[in-house]
Amino acid sequence: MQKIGVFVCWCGSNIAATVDVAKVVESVKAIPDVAFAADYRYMCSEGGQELMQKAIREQGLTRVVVCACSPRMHEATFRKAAEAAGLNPFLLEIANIREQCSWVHKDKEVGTEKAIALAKAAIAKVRFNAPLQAGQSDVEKRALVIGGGIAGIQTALDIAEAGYKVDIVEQKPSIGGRMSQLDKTFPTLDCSACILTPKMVDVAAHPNVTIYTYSEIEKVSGYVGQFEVDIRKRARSVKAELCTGCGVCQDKCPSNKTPNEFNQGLDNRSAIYITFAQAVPKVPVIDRDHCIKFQTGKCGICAKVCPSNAIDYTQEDEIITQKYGAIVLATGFETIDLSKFGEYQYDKCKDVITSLEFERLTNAAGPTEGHLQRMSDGKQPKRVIFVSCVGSRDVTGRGKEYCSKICCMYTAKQAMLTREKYPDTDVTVFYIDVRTPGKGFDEFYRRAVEEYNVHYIKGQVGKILEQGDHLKVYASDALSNTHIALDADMVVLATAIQPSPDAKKMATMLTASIDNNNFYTEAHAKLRPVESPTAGVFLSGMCQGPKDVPETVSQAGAAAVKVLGILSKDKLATNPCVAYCNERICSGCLACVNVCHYGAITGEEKTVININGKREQRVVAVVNVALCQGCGACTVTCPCGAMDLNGFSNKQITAEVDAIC
Amino acid sequence: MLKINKAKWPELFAELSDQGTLYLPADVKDKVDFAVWNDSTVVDLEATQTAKSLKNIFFPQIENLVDFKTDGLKLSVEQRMLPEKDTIAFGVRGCDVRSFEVLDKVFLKDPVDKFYEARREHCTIVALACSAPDETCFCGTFGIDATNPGGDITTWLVGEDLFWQANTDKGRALTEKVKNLLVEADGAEVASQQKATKEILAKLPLADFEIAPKIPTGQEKVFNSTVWEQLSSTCLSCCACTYVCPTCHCYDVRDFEVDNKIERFRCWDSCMNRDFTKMAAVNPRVSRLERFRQRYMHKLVYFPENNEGTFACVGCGRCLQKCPVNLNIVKVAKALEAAKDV
Amino acid sequence: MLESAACESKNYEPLIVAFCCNWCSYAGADGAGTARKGYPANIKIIKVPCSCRVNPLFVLRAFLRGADGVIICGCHPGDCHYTSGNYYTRRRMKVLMNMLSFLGIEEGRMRVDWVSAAEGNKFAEIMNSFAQTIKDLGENVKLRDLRCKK
Amino acid sequence: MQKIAELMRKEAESLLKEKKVAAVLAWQPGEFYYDNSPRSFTGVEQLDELVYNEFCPANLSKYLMKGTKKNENMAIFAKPCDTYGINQLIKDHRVKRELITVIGIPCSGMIDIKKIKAQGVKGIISIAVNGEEVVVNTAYGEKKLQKAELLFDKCRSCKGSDYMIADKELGEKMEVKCEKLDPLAGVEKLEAMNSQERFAFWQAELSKCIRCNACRDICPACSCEQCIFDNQEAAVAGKASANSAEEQMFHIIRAYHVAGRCVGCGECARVCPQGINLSLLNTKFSNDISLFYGKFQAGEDSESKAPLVDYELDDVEPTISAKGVR
Repeated sequence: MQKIGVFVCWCGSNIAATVDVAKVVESVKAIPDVAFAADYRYMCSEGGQELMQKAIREQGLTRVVVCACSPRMHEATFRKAAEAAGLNPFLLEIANIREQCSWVHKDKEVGTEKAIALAKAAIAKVRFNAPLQAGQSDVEKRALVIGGGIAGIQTALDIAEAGYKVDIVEQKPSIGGRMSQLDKTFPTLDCSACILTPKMVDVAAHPNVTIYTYSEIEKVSGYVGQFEVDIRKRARSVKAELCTGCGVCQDKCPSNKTPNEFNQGLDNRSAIYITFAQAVPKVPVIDRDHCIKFQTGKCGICAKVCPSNAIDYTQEDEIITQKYGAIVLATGFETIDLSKFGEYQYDKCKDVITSLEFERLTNAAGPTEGHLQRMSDGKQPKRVIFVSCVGSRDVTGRGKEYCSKICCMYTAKQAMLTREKYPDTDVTVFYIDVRTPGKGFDEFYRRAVEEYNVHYIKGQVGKILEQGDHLKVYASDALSNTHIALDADMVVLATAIQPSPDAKKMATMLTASIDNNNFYTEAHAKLRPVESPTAGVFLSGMCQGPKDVPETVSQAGAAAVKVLGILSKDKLATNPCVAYCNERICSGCLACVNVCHYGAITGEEKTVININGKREQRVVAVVNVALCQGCGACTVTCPCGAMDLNGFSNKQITAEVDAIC
Repeated sequence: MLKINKAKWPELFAELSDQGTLYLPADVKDKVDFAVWNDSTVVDLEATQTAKSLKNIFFPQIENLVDFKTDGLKLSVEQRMLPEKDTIAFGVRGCDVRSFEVLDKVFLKDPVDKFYEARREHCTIVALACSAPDETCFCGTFGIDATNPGGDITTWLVGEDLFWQANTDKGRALTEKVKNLLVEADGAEVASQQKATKEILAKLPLADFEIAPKIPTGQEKVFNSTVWEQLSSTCLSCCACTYVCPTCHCYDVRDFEVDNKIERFRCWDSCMNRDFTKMAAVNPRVSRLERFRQRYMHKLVYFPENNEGTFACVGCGRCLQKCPVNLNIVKVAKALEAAKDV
Repeated sequence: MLESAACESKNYEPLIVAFCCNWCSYAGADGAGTARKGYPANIKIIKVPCSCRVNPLFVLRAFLRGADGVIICGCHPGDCHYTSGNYYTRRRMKVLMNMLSFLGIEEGRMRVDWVSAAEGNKFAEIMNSFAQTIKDLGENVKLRDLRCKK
Repeated sequence: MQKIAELMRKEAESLLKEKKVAAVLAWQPGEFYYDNSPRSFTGVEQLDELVYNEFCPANLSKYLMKGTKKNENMAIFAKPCDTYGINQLIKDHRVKRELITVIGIPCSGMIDIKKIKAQGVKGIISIAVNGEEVVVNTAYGEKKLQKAELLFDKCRSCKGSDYMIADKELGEKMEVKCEKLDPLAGVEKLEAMNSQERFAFWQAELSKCIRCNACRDICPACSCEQCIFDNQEAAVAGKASANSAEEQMFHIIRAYHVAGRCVGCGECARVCPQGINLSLLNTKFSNDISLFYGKFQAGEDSESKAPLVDYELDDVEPTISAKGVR
């Protein structure tokens, strides 16, 4: 007879609001061999853990069930706590009464009933839990950072500085990411390139860092400490080792009508191009879709003009397979597509631009060498209107429900800079709210209003119409509650941001989860904000949620620390939930060998005690626990049930089924 | 002696089933077996034998004995009621009639099995004499007269008429209930049929099959004989023989658990099963040979020894028909007889 | 008996057992929770490391014990955390489902679906549609052990 | 067939004499002409008891396991259909190839005594098979029957006269002369029904089951050290047969366990004392598997991967389709 302790968590009101925790406690108390049951406001808190440990010690509990949030959240926490109290951690089970109960059911009676059922199932299972000892696995002392923006760069640098090898994989031909497109950064107004470029150089020069630009992740397998990744190094058509980055090729390239992504398509680039002046590596790439040589077979000018014969049309994609101990996702963001927002006429009027385009316009390295001018007629605008929350905090379903967080600040910045550079310009900002939490943020905003006389109008722009050589902006003034119409020469839309389109693909590859907006979800929103729920996979920067540069950099550092926590270990405790073979009844048919993806099972001639209690020599299946990953494929292939799985044994699952039904 | 014409049988069966649940041989899914009569039942009194014996009306394949109910930490025990319904077993052949006597020696001996006893008491057996024995029949070996099978009532099927004779008070009581359907008759036709049947029996391959006296008496020798090795070597240790046998009576007691209730039931079991009488470690009879030997030792040696020479076999021949590999008690008995070491 | 179940089925809430793989579908279920996407309460989830851990015995056991529906969720083919687990599930469950239908069990009482960790909404949708299917099918009386009263 | 029996005795004699094998698997006569039973012959002196005629349906392959366990050489006389079982046992590592000698013996179909009885035959004293005619002499007189009408269903859907494995072949190959029976006929008939009808059919069939396990114990694909249904630990044992539920459980799981491993020898149906046509279940699985994953017949070889321990990236999705294909 077991002595089972059951602990029901309120999770504040997260659970308690829809589950009558007291009732759960009371009804599990009535189950034979439940020796102790209690509820607590936050089981994961120190107090909660102490409550459990005290009960284990004083009641001599042999099994523990915690009814709380998802085991993906706190199973480890509770198992550690149980272990500290002298109970084998694997004698503890979680009943998921939050994500799979209180959060999905509204009615308290229903929720309570289900919580009780889930608790009963967990109790039924835990009766058959066996004490397990974790094994060990090796750690590949190398990290992978996916994304070469400021987030990726910072993470990589921190890991490299700590003395570990780290690889960066960047889709674009150069690292640098979004930050390299920005002009100045708030609230200090220092030039983005000036602070980013040195970091780009550092990371490229660092002996511990390998950078794969113009590359993509092809395949990820393995597990924490032992990830195996295939990287597709796309053919650059330029021999990086020979190229000096002189840039002659792109100047001479006859195909120069391709919209320049780096400048948000405000100007064109050649088919062979270096993304931007400070690109790292400063090696051009041939955009084969627009290259005449590749399209027609003729041309080949770049090859002729290249002083160092670096051009190589025959270059092919290359697959690099590398093992990693940990992976950091830093896949960044993009601005949303505005086609659904007809009222702003973004697609129609050249002078309605996004804030990111504005950054390029005002950037000295941009298409206009930093001169603020209209895309329509090149005139310098005299009246500029900024519209914030374009697609952010959107309830119409066309944009994003969330706040993009950075817009208020960069809009203030852009407005301020416009006034500073062109004092004769009239600058207006339409806003829903101005959100300025953050060090020096509100001061910054007030400077824009008070020192630079930027007009802030609380209200939303309803319509923009082209009128002759200028724009008419129809808006509401929420304070005076009037409709107003303003003339403008340029309108800048603070466009909402969203995770880069590859986030979902990556999430699936890494079995990391993402939320409804495709932002990666953290292992715990508060306590593990830079870890994904999948062990060994960490999050850095915008891919986890909107944030500004300093926040990104600090998260990048945090992610690096988490990675170091793994790489600095020589061995990791392995999951002891592996398959085992009951040799007594194993027939040695070895069907299991066929389905084991890890080659963890072999047939061995052994002397075993047969079911009649007699010694006999026969072939039986033997599991190599170091190789076994615990999927359980073998257990189902085994007709006689000789193959079983620690932690998910036939008995345990059957018990759960019986308890539920 | 009484008789009833085929035309009146439906009325007879209807009347009998008013007296109690009426079991009789009927065509069920392309085979003849005992079934509870209703007006759509296709009765078959011609068939020599039913596929299964009738032992399950006294000794069902599964029977709940007691329930345990848990209410939180409280446990309550609920006895299952003893069966009280009257039953009538109609058309039982001589071999099966005898099998009940064999089972009685098991279940009615102290300690008496109340469930069995109740069922037995509430049952009236209407036997049916054999007129067309099959080659697998050897009831004669056990002194059974297939043409005069006994029972509470004995019946003979001659042509269109079913002849009727009550033997016991139970039988007479039941006869009373249906006497308006029965007419007086003399036994002449019956006698001539019996004669004819006996002649057939004499022609059959197993007519003079005897179980050698040295078998029931020579326990030690028989047990240690070397023939078991060869005999058992091809046994599949399935338990088809046991489950079709009218005298096999081993059972297992198990619990069936539903969340707050445990049903304790007994169900047929077979000494051929590997997990039979599973003790602390295993079934003490670990080898197929031991299990195979046990079954026949029981039927041919132990049982007679404890029951004034009565064999636990009635010569119904079902095992001869059903064994997947044609092993059977006749083969065993003959092998033992021929064995030099017995 | 079957008929009676059929007409009862109007106002009954089916009992459904959902086997979810730890890496994708269980996380998907959590996702549904985090996004507060509701589904019927009598869908109870059992966590397994991989859908390939689900033994047909468990499925039948659930039906035997009175479950009205059983659904098995795993990673999308190609995304299995163990690379090949769900491919085996796919074959095993395919033949099992056909066998059940061959035995006259209503088609649709058993379902297999693929839900990734990112598909919280899809998880809720699947559960709701499955619950409806089972509701329409009525109680499971065919596979149920009559001793298991609900 | 007499001739073949002769050849078999000779063969067995030399094998035993030369101590090539410890035992030879064949058949021996029973009480009546028709109830030959398997026998493992261990001595030359026993061989005059070796028979082979139209009443030797039993598939002997499973007895080979005993030899392998004892690490003894064993010889087996195998009809074409039996050889499939031998391959399966080798594939399942239950029989060591190097320990067995397989001698193929031709077969023209086995006679089902039940079919003789079904013709109202009783009190059989002797049976004589003269070519296609079967003369039954009974206590009630003589009866002439046609062999073609008496063959087992499994023989009427014979897979052919080739041996899937054989170290030696005796006699000339024979053909089964009768109106062929499509093994799928029964399955398709059921598939054509609606689910309610199918359920009713199986209820009727499975309710006959008395859980004697004969089907399992004869099956060359059921070779586990301990069947899961005999394992108390597994909590599926269920000897109870309280209602159809446990029979369904047993038969579905058994069919599932032999899915892709069933050699279609039809023994399960032959040995069922209750006359349940169990091969329907196995045929259904085998057929579905062939439909979904490509033609496959277990027992044709002893190496190939069984379909359920294999996969293709583009396998059909698990949705129901009575006929299999989507």
